Amino acid sequence: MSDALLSVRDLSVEFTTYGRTQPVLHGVSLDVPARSHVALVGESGSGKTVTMKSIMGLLHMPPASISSGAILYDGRDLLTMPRRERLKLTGTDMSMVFQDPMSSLNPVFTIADQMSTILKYADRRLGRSRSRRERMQRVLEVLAQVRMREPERVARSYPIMLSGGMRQRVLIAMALLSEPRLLIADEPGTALDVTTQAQILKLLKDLVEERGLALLMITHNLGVVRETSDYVYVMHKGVVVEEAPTAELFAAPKVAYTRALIDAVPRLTGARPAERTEAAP
Amino acid sequence: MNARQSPLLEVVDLVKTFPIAGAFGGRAGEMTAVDHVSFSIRRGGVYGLAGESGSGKSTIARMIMGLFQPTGGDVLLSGANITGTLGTRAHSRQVQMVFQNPGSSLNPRRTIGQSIAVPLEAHGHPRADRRRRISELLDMVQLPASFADRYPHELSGGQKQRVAIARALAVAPQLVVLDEPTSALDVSVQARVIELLTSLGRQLDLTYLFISHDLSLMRNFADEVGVLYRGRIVESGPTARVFEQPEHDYTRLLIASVPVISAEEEALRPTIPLIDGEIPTAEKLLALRESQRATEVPKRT
Amino acid sequence: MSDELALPEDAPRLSSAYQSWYRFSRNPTAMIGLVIVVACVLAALLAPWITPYPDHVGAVVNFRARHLPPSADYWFGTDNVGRDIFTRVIFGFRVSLLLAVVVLGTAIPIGTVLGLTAGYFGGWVEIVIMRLTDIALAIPPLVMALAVAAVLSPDLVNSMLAIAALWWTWHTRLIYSITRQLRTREFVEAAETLGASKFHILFREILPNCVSAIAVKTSLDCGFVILVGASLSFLGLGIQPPTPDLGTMVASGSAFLPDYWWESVLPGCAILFVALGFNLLGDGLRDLYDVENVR
Amino acid sequence: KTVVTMNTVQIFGTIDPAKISDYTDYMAAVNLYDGLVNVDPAGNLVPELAESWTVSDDTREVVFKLRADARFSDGTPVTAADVVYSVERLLRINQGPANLFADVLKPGSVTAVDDHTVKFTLSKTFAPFLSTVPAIMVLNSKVVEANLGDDDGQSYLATHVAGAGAYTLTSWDRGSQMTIDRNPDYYKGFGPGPIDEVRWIITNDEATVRSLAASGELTMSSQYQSPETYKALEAMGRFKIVAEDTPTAFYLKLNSKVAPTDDIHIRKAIALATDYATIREVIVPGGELNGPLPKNFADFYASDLPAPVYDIEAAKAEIAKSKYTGQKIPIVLGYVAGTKFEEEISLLMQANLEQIGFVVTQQADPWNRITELASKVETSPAVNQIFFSPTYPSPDSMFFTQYHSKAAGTWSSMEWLQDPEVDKLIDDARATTDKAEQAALYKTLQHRLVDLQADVFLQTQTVQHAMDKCLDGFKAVPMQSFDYDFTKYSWTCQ
Amino acid sequence: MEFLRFLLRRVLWSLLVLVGLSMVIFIIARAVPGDPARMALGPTATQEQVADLQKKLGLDRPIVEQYGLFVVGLAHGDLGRSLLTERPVNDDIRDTFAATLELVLATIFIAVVCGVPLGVVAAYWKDRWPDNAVRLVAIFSAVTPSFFLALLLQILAGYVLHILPTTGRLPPNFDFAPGYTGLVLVDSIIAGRPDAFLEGLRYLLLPAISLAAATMGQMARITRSSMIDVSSQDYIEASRAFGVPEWVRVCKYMLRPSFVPPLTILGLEFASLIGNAFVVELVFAWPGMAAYGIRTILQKDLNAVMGVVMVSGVFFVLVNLVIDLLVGLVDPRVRIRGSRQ
Ligand SMILES: Nc1ncnc2c1ncn2[C@@H]1O[C@H](COP(=O)(O)OP(=O)(O)OP(=O)(O)O)[C@@H](O)[C@H]1O
Ligand SMILES: Nc1ncnc2c1ncn2[C@@H]1O[C@H](COP(=O)(O)OP(=O)(O)OP(=O)(O)O)[C@@H](O)[C@H]1O
Ligand SMILES: [Mg+2]
Ligand SMILES: [Mg+2]
Repeated sequence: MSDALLSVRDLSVEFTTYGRTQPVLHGVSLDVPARSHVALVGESGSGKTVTMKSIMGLLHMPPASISSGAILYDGRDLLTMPRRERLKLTGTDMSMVFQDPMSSLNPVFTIADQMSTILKYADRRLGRSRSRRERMQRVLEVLAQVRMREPERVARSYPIMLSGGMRQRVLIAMALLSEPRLLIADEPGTALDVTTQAQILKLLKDLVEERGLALLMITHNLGVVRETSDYVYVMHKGVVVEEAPTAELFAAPKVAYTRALIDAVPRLTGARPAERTEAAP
Repeated sequence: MNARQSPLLEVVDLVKTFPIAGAFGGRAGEMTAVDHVSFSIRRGGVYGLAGESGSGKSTIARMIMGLFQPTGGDVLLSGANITGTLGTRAHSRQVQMVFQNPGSSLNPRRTIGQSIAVPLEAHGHPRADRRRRISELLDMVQLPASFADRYPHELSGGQKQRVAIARALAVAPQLVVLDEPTSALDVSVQARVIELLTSLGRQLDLTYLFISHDLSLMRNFADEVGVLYRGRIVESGPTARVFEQPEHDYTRLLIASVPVISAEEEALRPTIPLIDGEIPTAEKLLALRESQRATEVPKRT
Repeated sequence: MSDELALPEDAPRLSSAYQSWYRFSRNPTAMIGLVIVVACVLAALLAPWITPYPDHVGAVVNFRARHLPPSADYWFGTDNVGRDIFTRVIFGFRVSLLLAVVVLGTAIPIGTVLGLTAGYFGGWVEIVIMRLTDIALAIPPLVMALAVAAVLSPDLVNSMLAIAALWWTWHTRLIYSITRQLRTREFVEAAETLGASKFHILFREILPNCVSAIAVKTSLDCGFVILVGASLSFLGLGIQPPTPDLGTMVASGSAFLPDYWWESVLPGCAILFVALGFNLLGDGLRDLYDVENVR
Repeated sequence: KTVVTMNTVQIFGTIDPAKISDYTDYMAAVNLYDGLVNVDPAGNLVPELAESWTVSDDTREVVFKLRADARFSDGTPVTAADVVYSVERLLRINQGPANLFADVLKPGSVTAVDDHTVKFTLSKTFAPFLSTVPAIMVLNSKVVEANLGDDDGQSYLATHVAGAGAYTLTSWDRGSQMTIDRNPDYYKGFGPGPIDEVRWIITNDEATVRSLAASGELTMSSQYQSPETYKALEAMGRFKIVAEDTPTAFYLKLNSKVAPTDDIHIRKAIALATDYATIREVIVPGGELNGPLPKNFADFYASDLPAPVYDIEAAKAEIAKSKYTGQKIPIVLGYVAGTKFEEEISLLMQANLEQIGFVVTQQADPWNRITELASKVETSPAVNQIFFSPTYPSPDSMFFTQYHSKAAGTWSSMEWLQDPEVDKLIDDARATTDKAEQAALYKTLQHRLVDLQADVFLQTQTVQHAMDKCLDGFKAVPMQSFDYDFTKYSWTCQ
Repeated sequence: MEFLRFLLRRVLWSLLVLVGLSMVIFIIARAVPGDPARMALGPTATQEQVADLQKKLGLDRPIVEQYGLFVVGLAHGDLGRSLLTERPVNDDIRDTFAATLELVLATIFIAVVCGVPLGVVAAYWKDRWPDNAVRLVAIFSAVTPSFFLALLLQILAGYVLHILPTTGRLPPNFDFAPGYTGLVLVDSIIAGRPDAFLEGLRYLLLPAISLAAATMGQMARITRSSMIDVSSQDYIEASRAFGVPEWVRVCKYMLRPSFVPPLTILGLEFASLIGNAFVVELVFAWPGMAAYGIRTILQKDLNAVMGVVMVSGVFFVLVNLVIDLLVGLVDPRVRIRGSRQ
């Protein structure tokens, strides 16, 4: 999988608090090829968000430190790359969708304001320039792309005027503003109710298919993983314990932890997890 | 429905309207959050209340708890109307609630022990015996007695949820209202909490009103469910029946949207038509159905 | 963020008082504040033994030694009748601290109870209490203080009363706004459903969550109370001479500016010193009480 | 153009002659208005609008002859009708100086005999009447009538001047300054080196006074500066410090109706325990005062009274004679809050009194509270520091207001003296027209008050002004602030 | 429409507060010792004269009736006549209010313009030296009594350095009087008098700084803690991921949502600001309403006291109304309620 767009190699991260150093990631490796939908699962606190933040360069470095490893993007190591170049990539070539649509939008600015600001500075980093009008046009275009029905109205709204599903779409739209090749989504839709969640997942799936995005989705909802992703990494206490194509993983989890995780999921059939495990082939 | 036992809780024709606050605090109108809802729970049963966010689930729970005064309708407990006694001490002895978010339902400035002691104090549990009772309760939810001296921020989400359960059970209520008790937890912790609730229910002969929008969980835990849509119960019945043969379109949409992890489950899900190549929203779907009442639901492939 | 901070279940736990002290003592500004406050309190208590001219608190006049600049004999110089200012400053802590303690000791309970009541019960109770508070807030403090002290006879007790008569408004406002937020928090509702009494909810559930705000406000207030007391003394409605009071010293010394600057500047620095101590201490307390906010 | 810039510590309350009451009010009024007569430093009446006057034998009728050339500042002649109008208006409004004429003049008492002759008919014999006449400022009745409004011209006269004074109002910014300019057509004319313009700057801030002096703007300071400021101004070289004894007396008023000052021995003890020299030399400058009357009233002054002495041993002896002997004697010392020297005097008194067995409570009150406390016997402090200056140039002003039982209940009579003998002496002097007899009565009265030890007679007030070396003319006058009549000043440099 | 109703409700409440205020002050004013009639007439007035004036002023009538008369006057915008200055109180207040207004506005300006950036700096470099420095400055300026600071500044700037005047509003005998708005700084610009502007500024500086320091310290502290709260919000983290430059994040994305607590505090601080203005105006001989107020209280000039307090009450209520509106402007969450979070 060396042709992967994003390739995390043996990443270790530790946090230093109160003078005590606590490792959080132990040699995590994963690959995200273009035009693929990769899921990263694991229980709460297993290190998913830390992995994502390391990739995006969002870790607050005083408490955190990357003790080893490399993050290759398009074959170049993000960690050793000059800061300026890296900044050029984040928010433009690689972008992310935040977990909580309720709190990830600035409540005091309109959607248009927030989105065009992002676009303005993304352009500036890439040495492009666009007039206000053009920027606004692009904003509306992207809002339409995420199937927002009335882009103009949404653009003029403050976040509080939008429903959770709409906000999540706005967040996705923000990530898509400067046509990224890699999209990292941290638990998208978990804060929404099922019907809305289903719509968002469908949207992401379509984006991968239509625009050839590489999508890394972080979640702990195995149902979501199974229904949308192509390939899964399972993480436990900062270690990737298992990786496999989605269908394979669900059909025959190799590691006990994965199995336990799958077993814990309540079933729509109503079978108690324990009973089901016995019934499984 | 099990007719073997008389219902413990009966909710009759419950209505709740809220004023809609306009900008700058004026009253712009009214919205009906709960619209003539009736259901009953048999003694020892688990009644699940499902529905999308904002459909009125918590509002019903809060009316049963006396945190909201119903606009109309009654709440009967063992046949006695408790609408007037809502929020009183006698009421709190019979009905208890575990709140949606374990973090915010514990006072951050009080220790776990102090929090658990609240119902004991309120109901005149002898002071000398409180300490013992607290460890007993903690033990019941499988927490070490030393947790009594900790502050909520020192506990994990699952632990906090268990403390909340212990506190709700402190006065041995008959009915426990669980408002999305696991939504903030991770699957593995969630499974443990549900297990705990099941065993405590059996042990203490509790009746649960279980509120969630996690349908898979509901399928496992409840023995009867009601599906709430915009303040109205659109469908109710024994769990298996509702899940296997959903009658209402909304129920179907809901079940169809649940992400699942196995093929059997998938087979169980009804399919729903895509509108404009998208999964429709509930309103859209119902509007569509309204216009083509007679048409059969096409199966999704 | 708090979940991850759970201690390992079997880690030996230190007593929570010790933990608090540990955290507190590692906060340098808080420690400085504590040291200052303790020093002032001790100085006030031990004044007769640690000051060079303890008799100068009374009616001692020595016109030959008037307006002497600070020197080895008179560390802070002498005042217009030749008394040692240093001695009077140390004794002045007594009155000023007493003033602060008494005023805040009456204003805080009143403000807290009113604020809790208005914030929790809402409705007419809220309207009545909060409008009264607004009215009281709109009265210039000095006018009110002047009036109260003037109706009753001017002495220390009455000037305290006067200041307390308007101080509660700030605390009412503060506690009210916090209570209103807390009222809808789930832990309050939880307590309600558990059958807890209103008293319990107000004072055991809500109040502990206001403590840090009160501590901070109180620490800030100490300096201001001392100042308002000073203004009253200046207008003749406060502490009567020859009893030394820091505020009075600043006010009366200011008549000799700039020639005899030490007569007002040094007592003023003493006020600043106490107020600073209380403030640093208050900030430290805030960090301490913010258990959620451990970083 | 010679300009005198003077600072004054209080704002001008009013310039309406029917309302002026305090020292600052009079300061403006004497320059903006002219009365029938004026007062000289010795307390004698001198002609102003009236060139002469005659008093009937029973003193019940006084006839003033107006100067024929007297003109108001708008050029119209001053007539007897204007005088009548002014008095009637004063009585109607019944504020300010009206109290001086309360029992003496009634509406209709003043009549115009002809254009230049006015007759005052008194309703009873009142010997000091003439000395109160300078307080009557004559209004230009036509101007007032034209601006009457619904309040007898009060609104108009609150901000405008309609008089015959030597100066006219140029600008007045309440709270900061007042400027008056010389009326070149003033009917009496001016002496050499007249002052063309007077600017009062209102500030009680020593620093401002100093900076005004430093920048060369200040010509004359107020009389209330601190010793340091006088020193600093003198050091600048441009100023001379003019100190002058005034007829203002400074007393420790002793309440004769409350403990312990109800005992004459205690009163005597307090007087003996007072360190006059220190007060005068260190705390606040002043002249000797041997009794209730300052020596400026030379004709009436009992010069045979000895000056009070400071003698702690004698004080102890007096206490031994009192009914309070042998115990700690609680006593209240009152003074005006915020006044530095009064606080110092109070401390000095406390130090001395505590030596001889008193337990002192200091009571500093703002002035308005003192006036309130003075209205009741029980609330008047046992000892209180009070300045009193004559409001008209007659000993009567000093005695009646302070010591007559009818005047009880004001801050000036906090002795609560109810002595029939004192009352009788005051009344007799009022009813006598014979000056020698009056003098004898007043001298007896002074002895009586000293024997009673009605007050501790601290000192007379010495006022100090820092004045430009080129400015001359300050002379204390025993009536209000008539000493700031700038027609009496002159600029001596070229 | 919504907005108008909101405004109307707020104004009605404010009126109620003002009515309450007038009652309280009325009672207080009547309770302060000293007979106003006697105070006005001077020491030598006779008992009859005092009674006469009392009657003229209506002081002999029942207090309720007196209050009624006062309210009737107030409704006509007439505060009566001052005993001290013999002028309509309206005129006195008009003359002095402008000076106070100028001082207070300058104070608020300084407090906001210095306090907020300091808070931002401290929050940005939290726990590093700029933060510690700002906290130290903030705590010192918050605890220094404005009265004392006024004295210190007078000594330092006035006597030691001789750079700024220590008392008054304009140089004595300066030939410029603010005419249009009453504010020297504004009027001098309108009148095209740069010299007057400079002088006005020189005189304004010390009093404004003394008055502003405490509020500035508060603003810096509140801004800091509010910024820190906001900085841990997800949306700030999110803007980082989108590559928005640091200064835009801090000065735009963080500052505006953090601005509500400082604004609210400013509204409350306003009450103590007016209180402190009473003292600072005295120290700097600033010809403002507060100094006038103190003088009239001591003289027991009832109408004037009522006038001063009512005007400062209206001012207080107005400022808080404006601040509420500003809060709505800064934070749409306040404007658009109805959906719960
Ligand atoms: N700022 C920090 N300081 C110290 N430890 C941290 C910090 N951030 C994260 N950690 C630690 O890193 C570990 C992994 O956290 P992370 O947020 O990646 O979990 P996660 O898998 O995203 O969980 P969730 O599903 O709850 O979001 C946790 O154990 C946490 O304690
Ligand atoms: N106190 C209140 N005032 C006004 N409206 C309210 C109030 N409480 C609830 N509502 C409204 O009532 C409706 C039902 O809310 P409720 O909290 O019962 O939903 P829910 O089903 O519990 O949703 P969720 O799954 O998100 O918890 C919502 O539209 C909500 O906005
Ligand atoms: Mg995470
Ligand atoms: Mg809910």
